[in-house]
Amino acid sequence: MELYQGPLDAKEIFGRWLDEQSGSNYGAYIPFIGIIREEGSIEALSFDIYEPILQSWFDAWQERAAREGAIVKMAHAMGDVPIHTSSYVSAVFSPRRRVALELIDAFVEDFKANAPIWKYDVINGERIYAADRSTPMDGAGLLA
Amino acid sequence: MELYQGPLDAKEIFGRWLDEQSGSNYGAYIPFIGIIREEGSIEALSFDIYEPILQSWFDAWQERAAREGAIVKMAHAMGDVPIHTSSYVSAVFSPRRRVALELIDAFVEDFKANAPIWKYDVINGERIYAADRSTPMDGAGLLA
Amino acid sequence: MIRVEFLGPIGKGPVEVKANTLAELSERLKEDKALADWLPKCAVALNDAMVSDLQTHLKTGDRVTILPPVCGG
Amino acid sequence: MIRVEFLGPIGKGPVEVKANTLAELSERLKEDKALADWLPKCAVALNDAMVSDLQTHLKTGDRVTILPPVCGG
Repeated sequence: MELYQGPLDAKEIFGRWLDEQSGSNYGAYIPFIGIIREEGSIEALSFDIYEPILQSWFDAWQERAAREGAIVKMAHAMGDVPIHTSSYVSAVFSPRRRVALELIDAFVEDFKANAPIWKYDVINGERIYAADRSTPMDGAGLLA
Repeated sequence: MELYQGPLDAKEIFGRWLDEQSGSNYGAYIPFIGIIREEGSIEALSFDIYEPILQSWFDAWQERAAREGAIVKMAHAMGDVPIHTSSYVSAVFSPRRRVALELIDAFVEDFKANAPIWKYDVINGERIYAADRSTPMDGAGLLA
Repeated sequence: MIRVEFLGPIGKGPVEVKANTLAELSERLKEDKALADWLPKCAVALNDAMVSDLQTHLKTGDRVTILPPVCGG
Repeated sequence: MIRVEFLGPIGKGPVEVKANTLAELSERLKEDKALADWLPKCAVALNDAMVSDLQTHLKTGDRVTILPPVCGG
């Protein structure tokens, strides 16, 4: 798991992960690259991350992938990420195509639902919580 | 659609496609990289391609993706591709994550089922048709 | 005393609270009107492990984290 | 005359055949015992468009392509 201050260098990450696994005999490599879209008048998105729980979440996924003979990778930006740059890169390596396609889908969707990351629109230099696009994590409301 | 003699430069393709779409406001970019696995005593796989029908197949997918506001990309190797190098790179760009995840799955699966490409194991320099891993295309058996 | 930390957009500094269970902690936190809108949407971690049982016991030095709705990627 | 091309592993050069429909072409091709194992597994294209109707008419200069089982990627 890799966390960066500001936007990700998607090409560097893609190539480095490919090189790291070049002798591992995986047949399928599926990265997912998240890019900041220009919408409304935002100039950037900004992210807060709570690393200890993100790391546990990622470790659990690493174990789940290992049970299928696969591995997962993840990189995310902290702080401001300008539009048209990358905030998120994740990936699956697997011996087999079918496992890889199913894992990348489940991994990315669970990431959206349960990774402890908070998103803000940056408009005129101001940071506004993206409440309408955020979802309560599994088990939310326990203390209500 | 891009066809290459021999293995693909996955990094160059990944980066070039990313750059080409850098102003297109897509939020999700999902490449699929197929890598030749070492299995048995093969030293390489080798591919024959019938380009006219591959192009029609790809054009139909481009139209299908466009209806969802997305685009698909594809590169494939012709001839011999040594183990641990890449024979196939495809990708989806889409404004939205969900569309991208569903398209890459359907696109890659239909590619395996219906792209007019023939695979051979290369063992001791000899080219042996991979009959056991090949599947009849949709509509096969018409003239039987 | 239990240390309670509020993450991301909640915008509230950590507090020290007396509570023997998460249920007791819930009662204490609900006294803060500023948290009323947040608590129904927040998940909870105890010493950085997600928890889902209100009867979970707490001991001095425990750290409870309040996690509001997320949106990574 | 119809030109028939055999792709990939079939390993047979193109042939010129007289046939007014795909059904007639099927009869001609089945006379070649070397094709008996291939035809049940092969898809067919007419002038580079996939076809699925045996009654499809053929005319002089048409090109029929025989596509054996595939495995790209």
